[in-house]
Amino acid sequence: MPLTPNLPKNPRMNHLNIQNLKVNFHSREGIVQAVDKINLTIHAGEVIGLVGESGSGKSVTCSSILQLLPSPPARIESGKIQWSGIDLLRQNDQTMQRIRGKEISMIFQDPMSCLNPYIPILDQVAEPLVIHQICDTKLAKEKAREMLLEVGVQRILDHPNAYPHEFSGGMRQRAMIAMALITEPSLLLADEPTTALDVTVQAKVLSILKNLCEKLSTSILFVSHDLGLVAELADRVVVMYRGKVVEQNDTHSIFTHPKHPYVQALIACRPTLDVSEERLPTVEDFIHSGETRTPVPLKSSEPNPTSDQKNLIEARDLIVEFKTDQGVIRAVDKVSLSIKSGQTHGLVGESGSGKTTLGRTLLNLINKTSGEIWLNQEKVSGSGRKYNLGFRKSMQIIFQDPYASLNPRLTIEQTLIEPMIVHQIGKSQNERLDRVISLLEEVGLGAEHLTRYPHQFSGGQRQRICVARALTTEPQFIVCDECVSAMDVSVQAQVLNLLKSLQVNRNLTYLFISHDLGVVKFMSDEISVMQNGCIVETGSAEDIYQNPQTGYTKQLIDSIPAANRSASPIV
Amino acid sequence: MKRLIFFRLLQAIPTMWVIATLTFFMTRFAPGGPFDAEKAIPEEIKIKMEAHFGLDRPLLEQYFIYLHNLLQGDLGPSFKYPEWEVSELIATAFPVSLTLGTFSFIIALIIGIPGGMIAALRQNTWMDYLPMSLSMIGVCLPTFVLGPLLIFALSNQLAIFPPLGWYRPSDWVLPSLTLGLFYGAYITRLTRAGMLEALQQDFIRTARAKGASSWRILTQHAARGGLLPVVTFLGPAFAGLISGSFVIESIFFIPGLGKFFVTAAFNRDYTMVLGTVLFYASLIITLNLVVDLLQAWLDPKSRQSR
Amino acid sequence: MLLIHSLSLINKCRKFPLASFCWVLALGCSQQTNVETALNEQVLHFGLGSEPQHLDPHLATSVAAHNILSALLEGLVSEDPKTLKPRPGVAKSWSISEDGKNYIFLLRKNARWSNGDPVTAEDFVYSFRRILNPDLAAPYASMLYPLKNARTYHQGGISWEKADVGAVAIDAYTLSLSLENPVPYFLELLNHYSWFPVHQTTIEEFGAFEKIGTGWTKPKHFIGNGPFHLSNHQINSVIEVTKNQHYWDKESVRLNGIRFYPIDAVFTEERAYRAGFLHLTQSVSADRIDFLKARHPRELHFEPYLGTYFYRFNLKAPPFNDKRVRLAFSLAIDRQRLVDKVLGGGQSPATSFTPPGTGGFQPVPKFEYNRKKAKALLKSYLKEKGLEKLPPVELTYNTSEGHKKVAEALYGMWNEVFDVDIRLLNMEWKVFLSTIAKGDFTLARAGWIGDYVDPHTFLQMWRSGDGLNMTGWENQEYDYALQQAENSVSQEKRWESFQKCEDLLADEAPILPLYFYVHHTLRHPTVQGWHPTLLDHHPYKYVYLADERRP
Amino acid sequence: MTSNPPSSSLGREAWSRLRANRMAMISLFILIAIALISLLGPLIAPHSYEQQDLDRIFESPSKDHIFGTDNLGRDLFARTTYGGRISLSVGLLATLVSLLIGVTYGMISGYAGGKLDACMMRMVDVLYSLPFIIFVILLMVMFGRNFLLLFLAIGAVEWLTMARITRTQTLNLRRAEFVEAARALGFSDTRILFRHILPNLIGPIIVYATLTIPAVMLLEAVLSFLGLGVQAPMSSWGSLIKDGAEKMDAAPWLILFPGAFFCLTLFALNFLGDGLRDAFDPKSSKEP
Repeated sequence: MPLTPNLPKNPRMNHLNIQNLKVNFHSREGIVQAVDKINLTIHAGEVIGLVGESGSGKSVTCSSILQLLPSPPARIESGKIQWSGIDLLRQNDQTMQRIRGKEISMIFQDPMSCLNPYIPILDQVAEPLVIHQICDTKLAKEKAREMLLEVGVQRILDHPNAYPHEFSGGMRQRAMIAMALITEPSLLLADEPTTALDVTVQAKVLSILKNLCEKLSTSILFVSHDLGLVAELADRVVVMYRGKVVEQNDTHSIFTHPKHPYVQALIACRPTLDVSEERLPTVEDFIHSGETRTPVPLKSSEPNPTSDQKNLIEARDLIVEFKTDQGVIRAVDKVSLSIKSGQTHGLVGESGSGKTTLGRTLLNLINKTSGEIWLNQEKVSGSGRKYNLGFRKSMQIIFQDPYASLNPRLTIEQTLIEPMIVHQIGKSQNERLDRVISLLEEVGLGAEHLTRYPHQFSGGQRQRICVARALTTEPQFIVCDECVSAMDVSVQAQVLNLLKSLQVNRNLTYLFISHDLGVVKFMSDEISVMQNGCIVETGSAEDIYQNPQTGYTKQLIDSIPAANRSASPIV
Repeated sequence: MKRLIFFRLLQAIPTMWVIATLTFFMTRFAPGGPFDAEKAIPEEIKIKMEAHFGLDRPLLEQYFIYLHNLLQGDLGPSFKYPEWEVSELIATAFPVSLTLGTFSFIIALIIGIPGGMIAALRQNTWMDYLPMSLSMIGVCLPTFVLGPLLIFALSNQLAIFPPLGWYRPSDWVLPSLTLGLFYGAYITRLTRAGMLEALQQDFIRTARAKGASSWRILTQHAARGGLLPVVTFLGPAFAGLISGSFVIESIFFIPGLGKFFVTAAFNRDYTMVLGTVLFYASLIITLNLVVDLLQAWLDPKSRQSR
Repeated sequence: MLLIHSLSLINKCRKFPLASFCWVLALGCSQQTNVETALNEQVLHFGLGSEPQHLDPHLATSVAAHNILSALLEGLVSEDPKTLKPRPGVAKSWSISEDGKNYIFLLRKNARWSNGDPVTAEDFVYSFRRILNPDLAAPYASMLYPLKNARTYHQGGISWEKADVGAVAIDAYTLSLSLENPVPYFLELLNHYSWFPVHQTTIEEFGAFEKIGTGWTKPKHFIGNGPFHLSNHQINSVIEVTKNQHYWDKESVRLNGIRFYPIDAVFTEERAYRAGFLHLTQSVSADRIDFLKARHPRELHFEPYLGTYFYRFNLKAPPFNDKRVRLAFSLAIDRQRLVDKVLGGGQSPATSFTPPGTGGFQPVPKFEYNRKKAKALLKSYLKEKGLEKLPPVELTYNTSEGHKKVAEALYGMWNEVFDVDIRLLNMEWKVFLSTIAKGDFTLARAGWIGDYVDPHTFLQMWRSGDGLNMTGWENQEYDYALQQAENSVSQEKRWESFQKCEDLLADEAPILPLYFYVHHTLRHPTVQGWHPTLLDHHPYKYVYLADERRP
Repeated sequence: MTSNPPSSSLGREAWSRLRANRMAMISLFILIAIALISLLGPLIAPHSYEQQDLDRIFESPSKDHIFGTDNLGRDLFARTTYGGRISLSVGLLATLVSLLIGVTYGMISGYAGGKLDACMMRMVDVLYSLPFIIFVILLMVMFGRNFLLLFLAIGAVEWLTMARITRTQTLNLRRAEFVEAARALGFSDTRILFRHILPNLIGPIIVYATLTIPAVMLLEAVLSFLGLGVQAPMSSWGSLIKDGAEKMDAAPWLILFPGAFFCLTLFALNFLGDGLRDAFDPKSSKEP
């Protein structure tokens, strides 16, 4: 779908001009430059995509416009942000309160934590009108209802007093959009507004945002780490890297002629659906940063002979039910699944489809209601010490959020050595330490990281630690539960490459769970699509993409941003 | 909601039974009896007196008789003041403690919640340090020091309030203040901690992005979440307050329930001990339930999960 | 009412917080104190010290009960406000037989119960029968043992008629009482509440007469014959009596009422007094005396009180099974210094067990202070036993500031004289009682308040095996002397026998008398007709309130 | 964003963080000073805590008795410092006992969840309601006047609240992904509880403990009323404050000095507690 650039209707009116903005974070460890003298202009009616990996300073830039940076530790060192003839950085709180939410609105990434859980949605959406005294409370609620209907939150008709938790993620994000646009602001700052959403939902939310802003002729600063996503929407793309703007151009030019190596890397490292690769290119391939060393190279890149392998893990008629006040909910409904040794089985589906429950049930982290699980032709049963030391040793899991799944009070050394002590791997403490160091090197870290705490690592590094931890018990089977979903594309590529190389080196078997079809396809030999607790389709990765059998699978494929579907640049 | 109430009340029955049983046997095994006195009464008279109260029967039989009466709502006569039924004594003392407790509670809330909120909003400024230091002093100062101090200042020196008694509304001020300041100090600390946590939530940033003022953010957005931990504390605290305080009642000569709690134990007034303990337990159970309901009201999420 | 009023006012002042604050201040200030209003109302505000357990005179056991019952009921005789000598009460006159064993009382015809019923001789007989009834289990029934056959009846198994107890109503207004032995203090004894009459119809309206806790003593039900009747009783708050319009001598009664406040915290009661809340308080802590002497010199009174503070030795276990150790401990105490420096409230050192002047008896001072002798005695004991040092001595007392202070002072004194390891053990009251009763102590605090003004009330408890003895001391000579005193009519003979008892106590030292009690009373100057008496009885009908400074 | 220089353990790292916290260090210094005074005071004081001088009762502070004397002419400085020994040891040890019981109980209850949790919490309700005085008397009857009993009695009441707090926190933590990860690694429940959940409870535990210590010190005075614990003529801050409160108008120094020591200790404990909480949190990056 070709994009016709929205030309500025009135370039003199209400344009935002960031000049030489410099923001530092002052902490006990020292001063960190978050934004380093950037310049950025947004014209009226224009949609700007601000792209970069986490820590690149894109969100900080976005937050500084409304003076929403947490201070301390953030400090704006220099620069100007011109808006309607005033410098936003020099305004007092009262003035800013008049601008926030009325002239400039903002949407945030996580619609769950960013909506107040204690206040009904309708009231929250109406609140900007009340705060800015545009109309009285009653009228504001009426307008809020209309706005919610406009963004597609039909539920508000039946549940006028619903609270955020009663809505799905997509609905909440729609409500956020309604809340931000209800005052018809001149500029909308959207900070990763769809990152936490499923692909299918992401597509819908994006189109609503686009249409509504066009209707209200609102300019957008769209912040995201996903270049493909930005391409759907933006007239112009600004790429930030390490606090600096590295490239700025119209969307088409960025994709066709990326100049800066980082931008080239960003475009290259997305797993796409139409090309099968053994290894994804990473940013390091383009810029040598020295931050992460290259993992131990692959032993062989020969694909595994699949046909004659035995089933490593097998699930038969698995049923998992949860008791709630509303009655019994069946999260996994008679699922049968088998994975051959050394292969990767991908599991895709929207959130709530039961794929996470299935993964955890295989590891007995959730009790199954009925059905059987077989590992190496042996029925998995029992509990307690025997089970812990037996089956658990051979089956491991890597979680979505590497931060939440690492104990914040244990050093990396403690985290990695403990499983070896429990499972009596290694004869002496020294031997174990050696193993830990070699594991760390295998995942691309080093001995110098041993004494650090999880919070001292970046997201990608943390996930590497989680991978290392899963490997400590030398398992045969690993469940990767959305393990790259929360990552920037560039980091995602590194972790995916790591997982692939480990599989080859250690003959691992994966169950790879994700909502991102592109990622699943890159990783998997076979793919199952899950919907409402059932597996609706299973087949080889290529078949599923080329020839989807169910409408649901088609829908999943169609929701992927065009730029991410194919490796070739969009025209 | 109804299920919650139903199940909690169902749980209350065995809880109360265990409390009654344990208390019954504990009091009986404590040395000394209700009729011991310095001018020791002759043994034969003591036996007769015990017979009056059924204490001559085997212990287990007494226990079952007590349970039987309890099921019919009969707590029996007080051993110390046989002219009075235990329920009668509680019924006269409880309104006093309820009044005192409620006023103290209000004072504690008036001091604690705004104090904690201001301290949280202006963290690490003098507006934080001042209320926090005062509350630390409040926690340090036991009521038996604070009470006489307040009497000395407000009654003896300034002659504003009466020093003791429980007759006119002006009598209520000093004891309520003494108790209220102590609890207020606790609430200040809890409120500050809760509000600090709430103010760090993402939705506060959303509210700021909407252009809400600090006041609006504090009262409309942060307060409900920030006060949740305070509410958890308030249930048992309120139960403690309205079941009376021996120290306050002694200092201010107030005919409240707290005195019975302590003197009944000292007098080995078996029925009174049981009566007050069961009364207190039912207060605790009820108020914990109220707290849970209140939390459900404050926190829409927990409404659904139950 | 006041609350509603104040709330509505506060509501009005809501817009003006300062104004409402001032109004609350004014509310506080404008209140007159009890003592100020009392002058017009003639209501006495009385600090009672503790809530009385019973208001049934046959079940009551406490001083607090006495203070109330003496307002509500009147016995055959009443007391002189200064000397406590018998005065006509319900009986307008009486005669005593020559052997001192028969008393005939003539009751006045205008004596009335508070519901208007006449008080008759039958009422008294009924009352005596009730308290002596074994089923009532009256703790003070033994007070009536001087009556002929009273003990036999009380100890059970025999009907009232058969027992032939020496109390007979000859007619409605003539009562004959015959005694086992001559009792010189019999008329004084009649002023103890156990001898007071109760109203038969009322008692039986609420249940059988030997039942405890029927509720007849509650304000609306109580029928008495004293100068006041019970109008209000709120437990732990107030007991209020107002003038009894049926009282035979109501013209002499000048108070309109008395409010008794059972304030059991000593410091609270003192504060109540100083705030003009009370006219009278007897709760004065020893530590406060100097302070109060300076602040309220005219209001602080030291009044003699018929009581002895002492320690019991346990004679059943070493080291106090040896007389020398007991004497040594006794001799090592400087009682004068204890009284002057530690107590400082006008107490007198106890050099005997019976307070001097009890009923006219003057015991010879025998318990002395002599460090040298004390040391010598202990040394000889240690030598004989081959000990270097005494084993640790436990001093048991019930928890109280005052007891602790005395114990600590003695601890200091003994440590100055001997090399001895003394351990103070405080116990909660009931635990203390049961521990002492079990004999599970070496040295224990005790105190005794006389029930009547005669040495007998003190000395009888050291009889071998007496329930109150509890020291394990048994002495036949003592028992004999005590019996001699009980059987004698002549004052001289009795004093002689009592002195013999005192001598034996001092020689054997089963106990360690420390000091004689004194009442520390704070009494407002407007209280008139209140005189110090040995038993702390103050007949209320002579009391009134007047400001001396005003004419 | 940046990494710290390597450090070996949580304990050592906590210490270095604590050292950077000025308020906490001042508090620590004050606490050590108070502990030293309590330890050495009775030794250097010219009078012993039990030595009476009946001729010099209720003397206000002077050169000879720098804190004045009490109702038996005993030196208040000696008594205050001697009381410090007792109150500090009782306060710290008894709090430790209640923490041990409360944290273990609360963790088990919260981690187990379901019916066991409900049962254990109802048990706490029961214990909350039982008559404390009778309980203490019974303890003394059964075990005699053992000084250790003091800790047991205090622990018995104070652990209840601690258990409730710990349980609530554990309920949240047991759903944490790192706990699930630990389960997936085949760790036993005991190991998960003590090695993975407990360290994450340190914050609330420390804060509550600093509030428990004053309560314990005052409770000691109540228990000595029942005859348990400190016996006369020994002193403790709780009993000195209690005695002093009653003589406030006549001899203010009797409450002033022990009260000042008591308050100073609590203030210092409070700030130290806050400091410790931050120090044990590897994430905390508060400005020094």
